[in-house]
Amino acid sequence: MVAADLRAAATNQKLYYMSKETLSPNEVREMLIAISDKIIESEELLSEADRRLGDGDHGLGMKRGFTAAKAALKALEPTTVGQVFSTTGMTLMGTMGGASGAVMGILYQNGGTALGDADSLDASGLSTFMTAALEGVTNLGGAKPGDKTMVDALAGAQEAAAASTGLSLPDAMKAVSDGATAGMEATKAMIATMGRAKTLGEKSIGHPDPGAVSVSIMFQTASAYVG
Amino acid sequence: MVAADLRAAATNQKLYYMSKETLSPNEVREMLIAISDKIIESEELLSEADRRLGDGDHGLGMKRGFTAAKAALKALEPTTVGQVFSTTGMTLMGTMGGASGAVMGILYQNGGTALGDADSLDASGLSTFMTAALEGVTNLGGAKPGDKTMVDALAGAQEAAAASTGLSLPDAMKAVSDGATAGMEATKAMIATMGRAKTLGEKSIGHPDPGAVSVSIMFQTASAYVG
Amino acid sequence: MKKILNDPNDAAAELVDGLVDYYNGKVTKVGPGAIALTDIASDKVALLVGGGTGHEPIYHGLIGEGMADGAACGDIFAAPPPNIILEATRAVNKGKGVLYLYGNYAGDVMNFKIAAQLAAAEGIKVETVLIWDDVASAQPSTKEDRRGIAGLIPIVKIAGAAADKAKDLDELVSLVTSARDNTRSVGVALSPGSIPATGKPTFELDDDSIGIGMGIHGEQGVGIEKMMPADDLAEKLLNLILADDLILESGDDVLVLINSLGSTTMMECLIVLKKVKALLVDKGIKIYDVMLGPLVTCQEMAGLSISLTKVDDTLKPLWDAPCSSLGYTKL
Amino acid sequence: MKKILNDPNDAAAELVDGLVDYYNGKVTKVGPGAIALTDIASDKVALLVGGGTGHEPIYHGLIGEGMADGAACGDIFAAPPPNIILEATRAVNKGKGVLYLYGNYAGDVMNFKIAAQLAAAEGIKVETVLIWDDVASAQPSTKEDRRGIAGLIPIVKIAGAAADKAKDLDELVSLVTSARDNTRSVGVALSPGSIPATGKPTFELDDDSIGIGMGIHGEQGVGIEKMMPADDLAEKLLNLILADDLILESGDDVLVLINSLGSTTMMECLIVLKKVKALLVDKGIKIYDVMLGPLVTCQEMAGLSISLTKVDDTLKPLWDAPCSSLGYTKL
Ligand SMILES: Nc1ncnc2c1ncn2[C@@H]1O[C@H](COP(=O)(O)OP(=O)(O)O)[C@@H](O)[C@H]1O
Ligand SMILES: Nc1ncnc2c1ncn2[C@@H]1O[C@H](COP(=O)(O)OP(=O)(O)O)[C@@H](O)[C@H]1O
Ligand SMILES: [Mg+2]
Ligand SMILES: [Mg+2]
Ligand SMILES: [Mg+2]
Ligand SMILES: [Mg+2]
Repeated sequence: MVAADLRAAATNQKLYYMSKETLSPNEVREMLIAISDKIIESEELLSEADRRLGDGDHGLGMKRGFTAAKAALKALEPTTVGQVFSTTGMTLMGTMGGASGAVMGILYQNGGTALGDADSLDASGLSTFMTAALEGVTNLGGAKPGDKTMVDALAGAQEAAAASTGLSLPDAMKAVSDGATAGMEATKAMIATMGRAKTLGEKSIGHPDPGAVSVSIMFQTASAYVG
Repeated sequence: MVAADLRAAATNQKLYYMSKETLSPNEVREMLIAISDKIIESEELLSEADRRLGDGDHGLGMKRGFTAAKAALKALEPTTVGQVFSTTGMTLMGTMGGASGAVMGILYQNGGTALGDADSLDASGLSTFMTAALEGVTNLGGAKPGDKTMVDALAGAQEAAAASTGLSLPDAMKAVSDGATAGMEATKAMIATMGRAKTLGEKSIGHPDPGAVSVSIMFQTASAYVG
Repeated sequence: MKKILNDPNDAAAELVDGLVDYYNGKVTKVGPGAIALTDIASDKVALLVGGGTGHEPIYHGLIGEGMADGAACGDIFAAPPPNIILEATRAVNKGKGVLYLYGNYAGDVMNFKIAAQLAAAEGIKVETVLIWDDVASAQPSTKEDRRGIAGLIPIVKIAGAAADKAKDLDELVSLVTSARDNTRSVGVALSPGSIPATGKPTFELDDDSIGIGMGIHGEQGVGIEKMMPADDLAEKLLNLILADDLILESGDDVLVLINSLGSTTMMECLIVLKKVKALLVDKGIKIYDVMLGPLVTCQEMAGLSISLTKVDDTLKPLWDAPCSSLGYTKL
Repeated sequence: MKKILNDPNDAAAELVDGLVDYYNGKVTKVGPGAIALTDIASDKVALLVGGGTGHEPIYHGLIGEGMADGAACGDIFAAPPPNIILEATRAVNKGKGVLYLYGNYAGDVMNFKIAAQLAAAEGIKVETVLIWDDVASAQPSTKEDRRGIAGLIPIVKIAGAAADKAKDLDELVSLVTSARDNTRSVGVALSPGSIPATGKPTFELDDDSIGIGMGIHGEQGVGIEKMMPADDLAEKLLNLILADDLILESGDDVLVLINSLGSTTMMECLIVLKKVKALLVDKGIKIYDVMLGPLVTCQEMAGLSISLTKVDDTLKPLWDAPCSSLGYTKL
């Protein structure tokens, strides 16, 4: 615990702003704490997006989940990378509820499990994570790209990750972030066929899917973290 | 019916605007139809008065009652004066409900019954009517002058009638109308101790009692009718 | 204000017809505004309730098995006229007399009084118990000035059971009087309902203000205060009841009613119940049963009330008896 | 928007505690968000309902004698997470398996699906029937895309009775599927409720507009129209149900539910019932029983829905069985 805290303090002072070729389990933990903070801070924006297409609570659920996840991550002394992602997933799954609780939970849980006992994360690990995460979400909810859900952002992220296994982690993560954001942007033009927005039909055009906005924010924050 | 209609037509053309020393049963009928019209027309004003002190429905109840009374009066071929008042009272009582249905009903019913089988109304009959009307209302509801109810207007009218038995009917009715209006005006300064307004306490000061406003309107209209 | 109505002036008449439809054969309309159970046991003392419409499910939604035998319905917010009460009286009377049970408002008192005289003239025995449970509307020393509010729910429920077992009208009066005398309520208003015929609000209240002890038509209560957290509000209301002259001690049993005045949600009622229960448990007062929801309303008015009925060995079995009605059903 | 709350973020948790207080010993809390009947018969097939809170009295107010055995409660408007569902599953399972019965929303489907997998891994037999009664939300050919709305009231009532008599989970699934397949609903939205944590409206609608077929969270329906008289609205809604693929003919028996979405008054529901009854009578369709009031709500949302359940000789005795719960009680 003391060692971890010292490491964290050092990271906060300096390493945080430097590019990282691989991430240690603890760095993954810090990255997910940064993601948690960003999501918590985005509550209003996410709820507002959901007010347009759903029931207006997406930000509230995400905030609830990532507040709990942050607490769980703070208490964690991780030995594997997968452990950090799985803890995040389990916590989101157990505290959020709603559609996003299930999909965000599965995203991190499945992704984390796929990393086995790897003790660092590199571009190839990132691709493994993304592929399993996408598979978990589509198996659970049945949404395909084009249905105007977070799957569009996730699939964008996954494709980018698969194409970036030869790159440095910062470059791969930047590609993943861009892929997620492009996927999110693409949802604006789509007609929803899944989730609460599906009955809106053509009225759903013009607004991004709230879950996709969350995915885009998560990977943008990750990319900023790895530098 | 034909005779009555002819008389009514004549009255409408000319006699309506002339002072009347006594009223025939049919003229009392016309007077009460004029009162009905005036009350129906005052719906908003009366409801608004009740919104300040009660539940905002006084005008609605009065309109409901006098719409029915007007219909009953139109169908009536009266042989006594009392019959006209009693029909009005019975109809109000049977169609209005609420506090005002009971008190307005009793007012006309008791007043009418006291007139026995008189076939015309003069200043002394008016006093008989008012005394019985006031007695009926106070026996039923227990309100005394000063309690901020329609009894204040009614008592004002009754006192004026008792002091006017030696006057012409138009002068007596003018005195009754003024007495009713003064009684209504006096309610503005009172604290309610009866009806829905009683729990308002000091907050009831400044507003006239809605039932008293109705009483004042009724006798003003009667006074205008007798000329 | 959008409301689902036809001609707003017909609202009261149409809702009474709809009520008869709701009861699906169990209730019959008698004249323009009275309803009565279709089958009333031939030898029972009858229980008649009544009042203005617009406060559904009361009063007329409280008729049914183990509840009232009939109801006299007035127009929106207006006590029923005497002739409607008289028709209801005739319909429910089985020769053993009729108990009139209704809220203490001037209009109701006067109209029921006239009806009782007319019924007596026809040889029907009538007695009256007035419901005056609202502790915020007058001092304990002048209880007969108090309004009837949500406490009528447990009182009518107990009266319904009592009417099924009372041997005569006097026994019924005494049982119902006991239920009434053991019931205390107090409410809080958050925002008004609207009058169907005019669409206007029934009263006014600032955006951040609440009326402690305000009546269901906006009648003055203890005072206007700023909005406060649910727990503080629950405690403030409960204390008004506990400070009244009904003695509640450790070991006593009470029925608790958290009543929504209309648009206040069950969520809010449940949150208030949680606090009320905690406070009662602290004092050793035992909750015998709980009622919760929109039972005494004033259109879409927001706010709620708390009622307590202290139940002893006489009232408990009356409470326990099953009953069925639109407003309250107990297995 | 004034609401009687403490910390709005605690609203869901506090209302679940209040619900347990309401049941006054008959219901026990299991973990943070699951509740179950304290005494469940040792050999019965279990019925579990669940969903987001904020729609009281559903879903968790439907547990009780002759109703559901347990409920999994999520946060406000959020399906419960799998672990809460799993805890509820364990609490109600008596070895004969558990039926999950809930509304067809993506969040509920996914969370219950994960819970069912976890339960299966523990050796608990789980089956699921989804409620998809809202005819305005998809064509009959894609019924599995339809939302669950107020029709869940008669369905859960029948399911509760069925769970008491079914010899095994398969029989329960088949009875409940029949109740579900014979139920159709459609609603109209007049104005939104508000989200407790933000005070913001759940959707937007012009002052003179109504959303025909709109869902309880503001989900799109058949279309936005101008406000219209109650009779026209009742006929329009009923016709949407009658035009659907459930065949209703002269001589058929139906249960009718007029559900208020929150602040819509019983007066309005009764006026709509009057018209619905007249239209059904015209077609020779017989009303077997009526439910009416705020049963499936979305905070203080205004609007109502009509549901019909066609009942045959299998479903009628299940409907007739007594039941008791916060949301619906039948003598
Ligand atoms: N079947 C699905 N597959 C993947 N994601 C989904 C699915 N259904 C809904 N979602 C995601 O969930 C988001 C809504 O989350 P949230 O508002 O928290 O839940 P709820 O719809 O239960 O209120 C949507 O924006 C969408 O991205
Ligand atoms: N006890 C009483 N005696 C005489 N008049 C009364 C009494 N109580 C109320 N009123 C009259 O009734 C009026 C209110 O009538 P209305 O609004 O129609 O009835 P409600 O109070 O039932 O809504 C009051 O303004 C007052 O004049
Ligand atoms: Mg949402
Ligand atoms: Mg009034
Ligand atoms: Mg009134
Ligand atoms: Mg939600």
